[in-house]
Amino acid sequence: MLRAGCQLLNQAAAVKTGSNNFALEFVRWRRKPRWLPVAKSKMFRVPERKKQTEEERTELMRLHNNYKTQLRSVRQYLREEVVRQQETSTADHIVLTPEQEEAEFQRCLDENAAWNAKIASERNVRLAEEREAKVAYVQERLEAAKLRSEERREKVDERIRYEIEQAKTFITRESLEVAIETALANPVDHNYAIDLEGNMYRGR
Amino acid sequence: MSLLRHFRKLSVEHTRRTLAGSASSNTRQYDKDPQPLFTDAETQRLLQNMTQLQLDKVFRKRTVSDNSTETKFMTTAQLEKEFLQTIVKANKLLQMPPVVKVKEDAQDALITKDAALKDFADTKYVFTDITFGLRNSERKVVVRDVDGSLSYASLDTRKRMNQLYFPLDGRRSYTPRMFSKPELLQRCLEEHKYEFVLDRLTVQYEPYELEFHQISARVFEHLMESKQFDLLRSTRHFGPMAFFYAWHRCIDDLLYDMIRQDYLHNAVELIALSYKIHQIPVDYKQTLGQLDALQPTPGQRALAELRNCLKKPQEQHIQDDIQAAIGKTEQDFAADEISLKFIEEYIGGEHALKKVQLELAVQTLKELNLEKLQLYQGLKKAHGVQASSS
Amino acid sequence: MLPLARAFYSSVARISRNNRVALHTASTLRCKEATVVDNEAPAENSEESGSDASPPDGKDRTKVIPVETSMRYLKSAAYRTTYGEEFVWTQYRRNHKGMYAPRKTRKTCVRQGKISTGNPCPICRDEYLVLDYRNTDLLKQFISPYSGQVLSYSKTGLCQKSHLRLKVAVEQARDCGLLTYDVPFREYDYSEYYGKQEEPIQLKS
Amino acid sequence: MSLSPASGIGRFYKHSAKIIRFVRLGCANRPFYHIVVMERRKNQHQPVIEQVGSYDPMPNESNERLVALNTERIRFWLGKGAHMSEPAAELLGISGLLPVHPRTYMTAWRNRRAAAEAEAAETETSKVDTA
Repeated sequence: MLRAGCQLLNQAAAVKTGSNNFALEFVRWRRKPRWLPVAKSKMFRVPERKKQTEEERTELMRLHNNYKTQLRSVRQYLREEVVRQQETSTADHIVLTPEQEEAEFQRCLDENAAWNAKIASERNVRLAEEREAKVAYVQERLEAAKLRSEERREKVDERIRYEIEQAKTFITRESLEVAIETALANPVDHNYAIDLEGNMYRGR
Repeated sequence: MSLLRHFRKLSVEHTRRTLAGSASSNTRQYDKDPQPLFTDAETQRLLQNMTQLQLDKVFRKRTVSDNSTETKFMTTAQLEKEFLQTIVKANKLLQMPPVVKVKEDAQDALITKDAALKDFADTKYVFTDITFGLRNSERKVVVRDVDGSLSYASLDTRKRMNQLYFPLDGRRSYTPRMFSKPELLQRCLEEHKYEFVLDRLTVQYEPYELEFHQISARVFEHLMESKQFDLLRSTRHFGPMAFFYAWHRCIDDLLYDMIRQDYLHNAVELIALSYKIHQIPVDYKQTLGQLDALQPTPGQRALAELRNCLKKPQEQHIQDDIQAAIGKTEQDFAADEISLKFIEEYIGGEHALKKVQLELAVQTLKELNLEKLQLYQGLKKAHGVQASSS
Repeated sequence: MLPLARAFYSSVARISRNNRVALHTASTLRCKEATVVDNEAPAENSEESGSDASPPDGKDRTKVIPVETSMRYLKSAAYRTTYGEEFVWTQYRRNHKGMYAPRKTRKTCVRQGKISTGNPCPICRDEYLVLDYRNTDLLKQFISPYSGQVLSYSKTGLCQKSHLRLKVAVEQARDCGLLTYDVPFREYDYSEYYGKQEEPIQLKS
Repeated sequence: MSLSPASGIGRFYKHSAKIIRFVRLGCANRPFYHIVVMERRKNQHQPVIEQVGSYDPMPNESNERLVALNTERIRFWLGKGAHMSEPAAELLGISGLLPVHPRTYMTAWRNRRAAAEAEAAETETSKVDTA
């Protein structure tokens, strides 16, 4: 009977899910899916109700009432216990008294101050060194610049002296007439040739 | 099924009864609580000194699944530190099993009794508290019986539950046949497997159990007959053994062995222990004080031995050589004299039982000592070592 | 493998410690050709005992050998001539194809009361080696001196069945106290037994 | 099937309903239960929040049923407002940690009544036999 039902179910399942997985499942757990109707043999079966006598029912009622009341109070107690535990527990953190906390803070402050002092002294030394180094550098640069400018001035002076020396033979407006006269008086003929021995051959 | 169970229970009870019957008839038991005397600091010191500390024996190679060793390079300072740690470790390994009296099941075990719960189930329920971090002794185990009574579990059940939920390494959930069958135990004893039996006993039983007392008493008594005390020397069981002998006034065999092996200091300590336990008005503290001043404790001796291997051969003084050859120093000779006097006093007293034997042993030892002393002095003179230098 | 051992043992257990058969058994044990031994067996038997009508089958393992005999055998001269000072498994080599032996040894050497293989394992090849918890001399040969555990079958070459029996026997022997082992160290917490906290005992070191 | 560790790997919402209940482990014809805390809506084979005990319903060789309870954690979770399934509540009631559950009383009196009836039937039949 069950097997027949099973086949039926298989078909139904195949239609419904379109896969074979579902069918495999109730090879062991053969159970009726909810969407299938009640089996024919069980159609008119009326489930028997367990009879419960009146006194048993009242007794149970009384017991349950008792139980619930007791459990409620126990729960209340446990809830308070948990809260208490959470407040007083030091399981996951460190608890300190105010004095200890103050002392801890003071210790931290002291330590911080000590660190600061140490670092400050170190820094002062370092800054002084740096300043000195900078001064020395600047000094050096200044010296170098001075030297350089002096050198330049000397060069310029020399040039000027040379130029002045040169300027003596220049033709000025006053000596123009004389120069023309001398030029006219001494014409220069550049129209000549020189052979390998240095003999000059004047033309014209 | 239930029939089988019944049979099994019967057989268990039967073996227990036979063991108890056979053992209790001829073994000595502690008549009152030995704990205050055992935990006393002086007693502990005496017992530890008697146990001695032989590093080779304590750290012998064990056949356990992991017995790997580690090799390291170390500076001398590190090595020194390691030496000290070694001594501490050895002392830990020599921790004596506690001596306590037999514990009975508590009389007021019943917590509540609810008559309305009668027949709520066909078997009883055993509840074990497995809260993390509890010790085995403070863990609560309660039993709800079929008649509805809630009570604390018996010691037997407690042990079973502790072993089930928090197993102790090496302990069996059943009684090993070695302990349940007297003939097997007898065979072990005859093969002189004392240390094995006692080791297994400590693991299998709690010190307050009746079986622990019976079996250990049996081992100690057998040891008294076979006189193989050297097997237990420098193990954790030597202290309880000496304590057992001192308690039951049968130290003579051990004493004889100690004199034979030339452990006079230990012999004095043993006598002192028995005086202390039985409150015999003999002043032993003075002698002990003198001896302690003259001779090092076992820990110091072991440490010296460790350090000795660092010494280079040329560093060895000629006096050390002489001492090594004879095995005794001048202080040892002085200490021997004091202790021999004390021991002879004991032998002369009414507490010694095997006087003739002991006297003979003392006499031979004296002669031997005299010879050694003469040899020592002769050697010293020959090498030109001055007497005052030591 | 040992057709003569039994024929010989029926007599040697009683009297003769160093007769010719014992030596012969020892030599044949090492040679692997069981067939040769089979051929020789009846001849030897007829020579030695003469009274035995049918030659015993060397591969037969249906006869139960008592442990006491085995224990006596392990102490006998015949055992010493056979194995010398070595363990019973040291001379044994497994036969296998290729370079590497299969990871597991064979399941069993004895099928239907007969040795079913040409190279039975060290226990199965000598029927006077009986695995039993009382036979401590034999069991000790299979225990590692370093770790205290039962040696693996890859080392000893025991068949799986013998190995299982070996392990059971060792466990039983330990339970009975016939074999000693290093018991795990148990550290005591004194306060657990003495209630209050004792001051730690000072050790001068 | 791999077991989840006792500390549990189950994920849960802070305010979801938790329940102390059994999880059936063991195999066919050999029940064994873990007592666990898990979200109420979840299936018993899903990861649990925490295991707080175990229960072996089959009597052992000395005819007792063994229960292990981590009382500290049970108290914690009850204080946190966890519910209890009925069998778990019964068990905790029997252990003396909580008040005894009414159902336990009910089984007790039903068992007693059944025993009395069986005995009565026994005497009846014996009477008939002797007569």
